[in-house]
Formats: sequence, C-alpha cells, structure tokens
Amino acid sequence: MVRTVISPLRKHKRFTLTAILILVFAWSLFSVQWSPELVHAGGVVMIIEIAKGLISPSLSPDVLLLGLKASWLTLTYATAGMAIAIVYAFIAGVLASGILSDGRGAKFFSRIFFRGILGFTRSIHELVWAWLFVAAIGLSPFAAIFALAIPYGGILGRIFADMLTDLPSQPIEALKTSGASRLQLLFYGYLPLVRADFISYTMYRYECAIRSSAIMSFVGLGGLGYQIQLALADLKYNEVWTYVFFLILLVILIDGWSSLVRSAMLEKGKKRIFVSGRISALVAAVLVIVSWCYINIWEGASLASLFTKENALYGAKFFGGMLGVGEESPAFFQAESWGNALRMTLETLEMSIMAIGFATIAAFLTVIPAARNIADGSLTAKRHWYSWIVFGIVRISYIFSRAVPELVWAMLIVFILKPGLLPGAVALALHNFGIIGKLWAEVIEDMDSRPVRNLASAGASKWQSLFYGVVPAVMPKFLTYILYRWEVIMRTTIVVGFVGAGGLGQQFKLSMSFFHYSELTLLLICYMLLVIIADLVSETARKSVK
Amino acid sequence: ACGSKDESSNSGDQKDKKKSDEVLKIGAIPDQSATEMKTSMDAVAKHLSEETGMKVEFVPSVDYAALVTAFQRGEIQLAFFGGLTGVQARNLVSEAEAIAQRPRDAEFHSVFITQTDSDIQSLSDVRGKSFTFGSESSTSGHLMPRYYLMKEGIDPAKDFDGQPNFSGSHDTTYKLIESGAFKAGALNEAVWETAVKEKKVDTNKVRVFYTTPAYYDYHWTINKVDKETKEKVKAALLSMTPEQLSGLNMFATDRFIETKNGNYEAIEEVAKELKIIK
Amino acid sequence: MERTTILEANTITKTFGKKTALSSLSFFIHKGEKVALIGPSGAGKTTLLNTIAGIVEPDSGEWIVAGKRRTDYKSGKAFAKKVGVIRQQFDLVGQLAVIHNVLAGRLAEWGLVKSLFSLLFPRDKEMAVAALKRVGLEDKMVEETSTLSGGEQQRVALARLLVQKPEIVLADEPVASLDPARAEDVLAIFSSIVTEENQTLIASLHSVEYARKYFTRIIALKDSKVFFDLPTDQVTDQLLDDLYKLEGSDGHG
Amino acid sequence: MERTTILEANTITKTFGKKTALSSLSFFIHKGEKVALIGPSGAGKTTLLNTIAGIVEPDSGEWIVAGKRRTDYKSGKAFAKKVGVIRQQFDLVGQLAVIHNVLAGRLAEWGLVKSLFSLLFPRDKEMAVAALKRVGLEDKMVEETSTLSGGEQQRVALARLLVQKPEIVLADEPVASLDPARAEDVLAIFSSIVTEENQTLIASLHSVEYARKYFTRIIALKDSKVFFDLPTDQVTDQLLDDLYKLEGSDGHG
Ligand SMILES: Nc1ncnc2c1ncn2[C@@H]1O[C@H](COP(=O)(O)OP(=O)(O)OP(=O)(O)O)[C@@H](O)[C@H]1O
Ligand SMILES: Nc1ncnc2c1ncn2[C@@H]1O[C@H](COP(=O)(O)OP(=O)(O)OP(=O)(O)O)[C@@H](O)[C@H]1O
Ligand SMILES: [Mg+2]
Ligand SMILES: [Mg+2]
Repeated sequence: MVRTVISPLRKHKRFTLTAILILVFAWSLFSVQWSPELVHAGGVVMIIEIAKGLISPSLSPDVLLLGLKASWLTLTYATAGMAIAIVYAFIAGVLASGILSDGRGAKFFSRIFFRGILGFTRSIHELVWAWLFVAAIGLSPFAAIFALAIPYGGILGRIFADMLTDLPSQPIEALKTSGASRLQLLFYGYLPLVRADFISYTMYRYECAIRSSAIMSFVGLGGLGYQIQLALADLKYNEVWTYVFFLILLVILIDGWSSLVRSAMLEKGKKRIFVSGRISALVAAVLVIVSWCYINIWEGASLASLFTKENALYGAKFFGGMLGVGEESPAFFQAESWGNALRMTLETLEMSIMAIGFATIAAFLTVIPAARNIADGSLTAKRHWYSWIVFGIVRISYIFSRAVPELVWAMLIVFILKPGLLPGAVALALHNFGIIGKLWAEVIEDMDSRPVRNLASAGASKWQSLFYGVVPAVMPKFLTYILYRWEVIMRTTIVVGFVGAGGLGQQFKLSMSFFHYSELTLLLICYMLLVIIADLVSETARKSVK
Repeated sequence: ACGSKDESSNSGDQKDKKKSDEVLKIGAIPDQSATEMKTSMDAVAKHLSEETGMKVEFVPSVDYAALVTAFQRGEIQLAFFGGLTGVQARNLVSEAEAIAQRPRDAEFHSVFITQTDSDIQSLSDVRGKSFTFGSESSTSGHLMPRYYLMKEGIDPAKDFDGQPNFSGSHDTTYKLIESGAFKAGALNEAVWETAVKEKKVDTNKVRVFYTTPAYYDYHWTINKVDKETKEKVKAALLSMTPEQLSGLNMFATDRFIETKNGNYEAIEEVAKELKIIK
Repeated sequence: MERTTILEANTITKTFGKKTALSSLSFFIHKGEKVALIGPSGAGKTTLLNTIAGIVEPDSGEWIVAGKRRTDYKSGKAFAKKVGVIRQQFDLVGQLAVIHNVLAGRLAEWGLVKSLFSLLFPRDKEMAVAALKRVGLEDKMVEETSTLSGGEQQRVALARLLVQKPEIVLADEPVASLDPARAEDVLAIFSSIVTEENQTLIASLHSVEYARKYFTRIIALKDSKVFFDLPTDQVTDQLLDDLYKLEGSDGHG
Repeated sequence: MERTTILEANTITKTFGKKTALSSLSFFIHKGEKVALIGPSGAGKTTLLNTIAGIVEPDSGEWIVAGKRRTDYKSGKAFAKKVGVIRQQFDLVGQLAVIHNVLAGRLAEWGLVKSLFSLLFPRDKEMAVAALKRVGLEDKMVEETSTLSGGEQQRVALARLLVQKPEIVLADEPVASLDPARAEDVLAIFSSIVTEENQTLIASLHSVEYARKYFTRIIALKDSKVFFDLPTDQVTDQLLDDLYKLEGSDGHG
C-alpha cells in the first residue's frame, strides 16, 4: 500500500525536476533582448577571419618553438599544482569522511569541519585564487601552483571523502569483525577499495588542471594562455589557433594516458595491469619531480623566497585594502554598491543557467551516436555503416570543445557577439558541451545492456530500444551531470567576465583595474553566496532524482 | 631533493641590492600590438643597458593593472605608463617619480572614429550606437574619452547600444571599427596616426569624427631606487637620439623630454570625478 | 503430444579464444516440449541459449527455427514473434513503470510514433492488464519497476512474454536468486502459461529438483557437449552424480 | 559431545521502522555444535547473525558470548578472537592480493606498523600458505582477489578464518551463488575445518538439503520468531513444508 503511494511520487519527482529545469532555462532566456543586432555588424567578418586562422594555423618555427616552451610551462605548473592538491586532498578527504573517528560526536565534528574547509577552498575559482596570490606573493610560479592546488585539492578531497563513505560495507565489516583497528581498516580496506576510482578521477582532474594552468596567464603568469592572449591582442588568429592546438594536443595526451590507466585498471588482465600500472606510476613520479626541479631551478623560484618581509607587507596591504582599511566608506557598507552587486549577481545567475541550457541541448542532440556501444551496434543490436563516421565527428567535436578553456572561447566570442550576458553564456556552453557530451556518452557506454538487448529480442527497433531502454535508464544520471556541471559553470562565470563577457566577473575586472579593493570584497561575497547557493540547490535536486 | 641554486642568497636586503645591481626590469602598459612593443622596448632596454652599465630587461605584461601591481611590488623598476596608470602607480609607491615623456605627451589627444559611411558626424551622434573603448585603465582609450562623453551629456553606462566594450588595446579598437564590429570607438591619437601612416588601417573604411582637447598622457615613471641610478636612467632616456627612436612605432617620437609628477594632477582630478580613483 | 519439430540445432560450435563453449551440438526440440538445460558452471548453457536468441553468433553450424534458418529471419520483429527470451530481473528497465515494461512485448507490433506516444498514454492497456492479472501483479501497474522485489520483477518479465506471445520461450536461470517458495511460485505460473499458450520452453537451471518437477525433458551439458538428453522420468541419480562430479584438475586439499 | 554453552541469546529483539526482524529470541548454543539457520526470505536470519557479530545493535536483549556479555568486550581485537564471520565473496577486498586478504585474519594480532609493512613484505607468511593449502589455493597466493571465481573467493574467505582461529564461526549464506558441486565442495571443507579446530558453527542457508547433510542442529526462523529448533534428524518434511508455505497475503492469480 505504502509503495503505491510513494512510487508514483518518485517518478513524479524526476518529471517535476525536469520541468522546473526547463522553465528556469526559459526564464533565463528573457535576460537577453533577442534581435539580429546581438551579433556585431562585423561579426560575420570576424567569424570568417577566425575560421581562416583555424584552417591555416601559423607553422612558423618561432611560433612552434614558443608554443612548445609554453606547453612545457603549462604542463609543469599543472603537475606541480596537482602534486600538492593530491596530498591536501588525501589528508583532508580522509578526515572529512569521518572513517578515522570513533565516537559519534568526533565523527560528526570531523566531517563538518573538514567538509567545510574543502567546500570553502573549492568554491573559489582557481583564477581568483591566482589573483589573490599574485597580490600577496607576486608574479611567482608558486602563485599559479598554489592557485591550482587549493581548489583542485578541495574538489579531489570532497570526491575522495564521498568515495570513502559510499563504499560497499561488507568487506569493511568483515575486516572489522576479524579485529582490524581503524588505521588498519584504512590501509587494508578503504584504500585498496577506492584506489582505482580515485586514480581515474585524479587523472580526469589532471586534464582539467592543464586547462586551468593555461589560463593562469590572465593574471600575468606564463604558459600557453599567455601566448594565446598576446596573439589575440594582435588579432593574429592563425597564431592563436596554433597555440590552441598545442593546448588541445596536451589535453589529448593526458586524456589518452588517463584512459590507458583506467582501462588497465578495469581489465583484470592480471599481469598486464601491474606492468602498465607501474609504468604509469613511474611516469607520474618522474613528471612531478622534473616539474618541481624545473620550477625551482630554471624559473629560479624557490619556496623559501616567498616568506619575506616584503611579501608579508604587500599581502597585508592588499588584504587590508580588501577589508576596507583606510577607506572612509568601504563598498560593502554602501547600499548603492550592494544594489549594484546584487544586480550583477542575478545577471551572473542568468548567464550560468543559459550556459548550461545551451550545452545541454547541444549535447542531447549529439550524444546518442557518440556512445561507442551504439556506434558498434552492441547495445541495440543494430549496425549502420555510417555509425563510426558520425561517432568520430561527434567525438572530435567534443574533444575540441572541451580542450579549449572557456576563457579562450570567451575571448573569441566577444569579437563576434556584443558585450553582455550572451557571449559569456555561449562561451561557457561551448566548453561544457564537450564535457557533458563525453560524460553522457560514458553513461550510455557503462549502462547495463541486458534490458536493452532483451527489448531488441522482444522485437524493438533501434529507436524503440533507445526510448524504452536507454533513455529511461540514463535519464537520472544525465540530470545529475547537468546539475553537477551547473555548479562548475557557476564557479566559472566570474572568469569569463574577466574578458568582457558580462556579469560579476566583468565588474571584478574593473574594480581590479581601478584598485578598488573593498569592491572586490563585496563582489567576492556575492560570488561565494552564489556558488554556495548553487551547490545547495544542485545537491538537493540531485538527491531527489536518485 | 632538488635544491635551488640561489636559495641561500635569497633573503632580505641582500636580495634587493643584488637585484638592482644586476637587472633593471622595465615594462610598459600593453596598449598596443605586442610584437611592436617588444621591438621598441627591447631597443630602449639595449640603449639603457649601454648607457648605465646595468643589465636591462623588458618584461612584457598582459594587463594594465598587472603592470601597476608589479610596479608596486618592486618587480618593475621603470615603466612606460599612461596618464592614469602613472597616477595609480605613484599613488601606490609614493617615492616613484615621473621622469620623461615624449614632446607630444604634453598635448595629447584622443580621437573618436567611425566607419566612413556611417551617419555619425559629432560626439553627440554616438548616442544609441555601439561603442568600444580600449583598456579599462587606459587614459587615452578610456578615461579621457569617457570624460568628454560625459561632458557632452552621454553616460556610457546607459546611452550606448548595449554596454560599451573594452577592446584591451588601441590597435584592436581601430580593427574592430574597421571590421564593423562596433559603430564607433575612441583611441590614442599617436597610435592612430602611426596606423594611418603605415597603412595598417584602411582610411577608406574608417574616419575620425572628433578629436579631444589636449591633456597630459604617457610618461616614464621610475620606481623607488637610489638617486644615482635614477639620474643615470633619466639621462639615458633623455639621450636617446632620433636615429635610435626611428622605426620604433610604439613611441612614434624622435626624442624624450623631462616631465614631473605635477603635470598629471589634471588627470588625477578627472579620474576622481569619474570615480575611478577614490 | 504433438511431434512437430520447432527447433533444430545443427552442429552448433562456439569457442571463446582457446575455450570451447559449445562443441558441435545437434538435437531437435518438438513443439510443446518443456526442456530443462542443466549442467555444471561453465558447461555452456548460457552460451547455447544466447546462440538461439542471436546474442552470440555461433562459429559454425546453425539453428533451424520453425522450419527456417535463424539467419534467414531478416527483421528482428519477425523473429521476435517466434522466439522470446526471459532471464533474471536484469532484463527489465528498472526506471520504467511496470506497465511499460510489460508493453515492451508489443514493440514488435508498433511503429516508433505509437510506441513513443504509449510512454505517455499506454496503448493496448487491456492486454497489459490481463497479463499482469495472470501473474498476480495488477495492483503494481504504475509503480517503478526497480522498486519491486526480485520475485515480482521476475513475474513482470513473464507478463511481458504473455504480451509478446512468442512460439518458443528461452529462459536462462529464471529462478536463480529467488528463495525456494518464490522460485516454485514463479516456475508454476511459468509452466502453466507455457502449457496454456501451447508454447515451447527451454530453460537453463541449477536446481535438478525443479528440472524434474516442471520439465518434460532434460538436456544435460558438460564440458561443452551433451552429457545426456532424456525424458525427465529416465534421468537417474547416478547420471546426475556423474554430471556434477568435479574433475581431478579442480582439486582441493 | 561437550555440553559447554558458548553462546546464549537472551530475548533479542530488533525492529526496523515498523518491520520486526527479530522478536524476543532466546536459545543456547553449545561448544562444537553446527547450527543451520533456515527460513523464508526476510525471516531475520541475516539480522540475527549481524546482531551476534555486532554489525547490527539489537533494540533489547543481549548475547552472552563465551560467558561474557557481548557489550563487555571492550576491544574489537579481543572479540575477534572469539567470533569470526564469513559471508559471500563480498567480504573480501577484491583489489588486494589473495595473501593479504588471508592475512587480514591476523590484523587483530598486529600493530599498525607491522600490518603496513606486511602489505609490502607479507608477515607470518607460513600461516597464510598453510591456510591456502588447506583450501586448495596455494597457487593463487599473489593474484588479485577479484580475478578469482566465486567459489575460489569463498575459499579465500575460509582461509582467512583459518588464520584468525575464532572459537565461533558465523556464516551468512556461505554457498549461495555457487553451483551445486562447488557448494558441496566448500561446505565439506568448511565442515571438516570446524570439526578439526573444535570450533562452533552457525550458518544461514537457503538449501534444506545442505542443512541436513552438514549440520547437527537446525533452527528455523519464520516471521522473526523461532519456528522450530531441533536436532537435524528430528526435522520432518512436514515441518519444512509449513516453514516455507506462502501466506495468503502474498497471493497471486
Ligand atoms: N563472452 C565470453 N568470452 C569468453 N569466454 C566466455 C564468454 N562467454 C562464455 N565464456 C566461456 O564459455 C564457457 C561456457 O560459458 P556459459 O556462460 O555458457 O556457461 P554456463 O553453463 O551458463 O555456466 P553458469 O552455470 O555458471 O551460468 C565458460 O567457460 C565461459 O568462461
Ligand atoms: N537495514 C535494514 N533496514 C530496514 N529493514 C531491514 C534492514 N535489514 C533487514 N531489514 C528487514 O528485516 C527483515 C529481516 O531481514 P533479514 O535480511 O534478516 O532476512 P533474511 O532471513 O536474511 O532473508 P534472506 O533469506 O532474503 O537473506 C526483512 O523484512 C528486511 O526487509
Ligand atoms: Mg549461465
Ligand atoms: Mg539474508
């Protein structure tokens, strides 16, 4: 009896959530006044110019050499940053999962406290961290490294904690009943159980870190983004694309490595895992060591030099400025500034919703042919000669779309679309389209094929199998990923604003240019509020569809 | 395991002294084409190095504010600032001093440009059109154009077609107008003249419809250094010959002349009026 | 009992890498027979059923289904009218309502538009209701399938078969993971449906007890070959002991 | 047979929400007994075993383990010497090598450093080797546990128990999901180990056949109560039929 009541409600929930999401998206579209004039009069010309550069990227030796150097720098920053992030994530993650604490109270406290720390560190975008670090410790490579390590450690740590708490309980209980202490449980139970998942998630994050490292240029730190920015300032699109291709190559390289590691861990091919696993571990260790040495020796940066009196002084001055020291009426005490900032906050919210909406639509239209098990016919037991071609095209567009950081997309888009919310939303959508598409395609690839095959053997056609078997099975996960990406987009909105794509970020950039530090504080408060609210909303919504 | 070679010599005053003994880092606001800036600034660096005996190095920057911050932190010893950034920098480092400028900088102008076939004839016509400034921190690309627009009764935040754009550099501004991306824009007169002279901009497509009254703009500002170095650097800059400066498009001048902090008080007033400096 | 041959295995062979799963199997199955496939783990039961259903392609040999070669069935829809498959609960789409999982048995009859429309407003509802009544689940029609218990899900799969009405029903361990009472319950319904509809049933099983109770013929597989193939009443305990005896190679201390 | 009481249930009660899983159970188990727990799905077998192991806390009542209240065992390590648990293969850490899963039975004896060190260079290796020999898996020592078959994993879990040497062994459906031959194989080893080591065994089972063959006493649970509790030879078919009979409420068409 109870079931008959609950179950339609549960179904209802998923349906309701979908409807709400669509409505919210529609609402966000009203923030733009749609007219042909949204595109610059010369927008088309610009598109052609940009496209020309795309098909004939500059191949001059100078540019290639510079690209190579910049790629290396980008790689070393990302590697060094990830190394710190992993250490931080490991320690904070274990503590945040509460598996080491015995009593209820201690467990609760440890969870709340460390989850709070992880939450705070990841709620601020790496570029904002970079800005704060540059202000505090100057244009040192360490500013980039720390700026990467802090939010990435926060994300990794939270996922790590989640993994530890979501484990199947039987092996752990069995170990407990055979008398293992908490730390013994950690090493004999928890760690071996999460190892594979944690490594593959870390690899995925490493790929993201490469992109983030590239855009550190925005605060004046070197790397590929720096070259892209310089080339863009000169409107040399052919060089822009050369550097973008370097970035794509780097991302593909890491992506390839990570899928190698992942498949080695999935295939229980006994001997082979150990070989490729060990080689990967070795490569990773060498990369980390070389990166740190490079930064220390070639770049001439050393950790010790960061802790100088001057740095303390500048840092204090900067943060004092942010707290409004010496100002008669800091921005965060003025009603007018608050009004302004809140308007920006609303705009930013609208931008993020538009962005996720566009990305979702594009991914939804392309994801079916992008799944390997649909292309090779193993899921629906139907094959077409063109499947692989479509698969290839869609997958390449995914890689291209996500390899280019949203910031770079934004820099290109502002040449085409008029300043406002739309260019920001489009840039964010362009980047996230590839990510959502890839994640979704993997959901389809990982789904249980038995029900679908059984539908086929009950006589369902390919499309019937898709709508009866695939779509209902993947929908909850699709929704989860949309919400999850929306959280990430929320964090990133501030960044696309830096290049004039509207919202809080643009205001942030202006305040930064005019050294109005207390305004920065106000904007950061609004931004953090937005991020925290987005996290809460998304988490509640995700739980409801589970 | 992998120690750094200069770890030991890195602390305190010793480092400061060593740095100024060794390298003089110079910078410039990135308001123009990056390649051109590199050629021009490298030439200046070479000259300064020959004259002062110091190692001089040009550090490119991607952002106006980043250059000001680097200057504040003492990572840049000498910078070619715009009027506004110079004022910002000297507000942050009270010992810093404006030492040299180009002759034209005393009577600098911004030009407002539009497409040849557009109906914009005077400043008041830009109302309701799309508009682009240069960088947010640029004097000739943003501050003064905004000032004269306000004087004409046009509020950039409200009266354009959409929000005004910030193109980031003067070169980008005229290219954006040429391509038709924006109806009108404002930029530095010197950059415009060089572009016309070198045919980098097609004057069949773009024309000037308004030139601002004169104001002080670009200048070299030297950071907190000892008096001797300051004098040496100043002398070196002033001694640059027309031959050395010819072909350096970034400066488009034949010599540098003296200037002083007081010359930029008017700019500071304007910035305060526009609430850019508080 | 009718003696029409409905299914014929013709030297079916299948290897996976070095491992032989089926070595040259041949036999006939008559209309109306209820055949239990038994044998130790890895004997090839699942593989055999999969080659009939077309999920696994045999290396050589072929199946003759209702007088026509398996490979000659051009459309999946035509084949679906001959052969239906039921396995454990994994065969259902857990996120769909029970009624849609049952109506999936009608997909072979429906066009795309009709089947999409049916997801919102179920078509041929009476058929589904009748089938669910038959398996005792009419009150669970609108529930999400994954919320049902294992035994109930198995009965939903049966209801789908009732709607699909194939001539031959293949079942791979249909009652594994059900407790004895529920297992017998499901098998009893299953068996009576098959008899009523005059269908032919081939099911793999682990329990010899059930094979004896509900089936008319037992085919035992061992090491990819037919070990014996007898009417149920001729299967002796001695034969069964031999069938499940462990080989020396699988030894333990 | 010795008559020392080693385990005593004292009005153990457990409810989950509205659902009663155990209602006021009391009985004694003597040293050396082999007790099979049988009963329909949901009768409370798993819950009962879990309350002994301390995985589930009873709402009221208590267990007396080797003369001492369960809750009086202060350290997990001391309790682990009294009671060992074995369930299905899910109990092993699939990602560890077989030997480490076996040696986990020694964790109660080891300190942290020793156990960490052992992950690199296994300690007390002879014990593990002897245990693995006993279950016929000495050649699989260094393989990753998840690559073993279900039956082999079950034997690894047995080897862990051999190393742990508890006085009482709890087993929850130790042979579900194994085929008959492997199930009998595992039960035979299990039973002989328990006898040799003079341990006490309590196992839940779905198969009445196995309960009769390998156990000395059968406790049947139904609806959270003891339905009967008899020496094996006194359990009649009539009793078993009653035990598994479906209630009217669970009806079908
Ligand atoms: N896709 C596959 N790839 C490789 N080997 C396979 C595959 N499918 C089955 N096999 C092998 O073929 C043999 C027969 O397997 P099958 O699943 O048909 O056995 P079964 O009789 O159904 O066993 P069980 O009772 O355990 O279900 C086994 O040795 C199995 O390992
Ligand atoms: N964690 C739990 N939360 C809620 N209800 C539970 C929980 N664990 C068990 N139950 C309920 O308690 C009752 C007894 O469950 P238990 O698992 O002990 O049965 P069982 O005899 O082991 O059944 P099976 O033979 O299916 O394993 C069942 O009705 C079950 O639904
Ligand atoms: Mg099978
Ligand atoms: Mg149980």
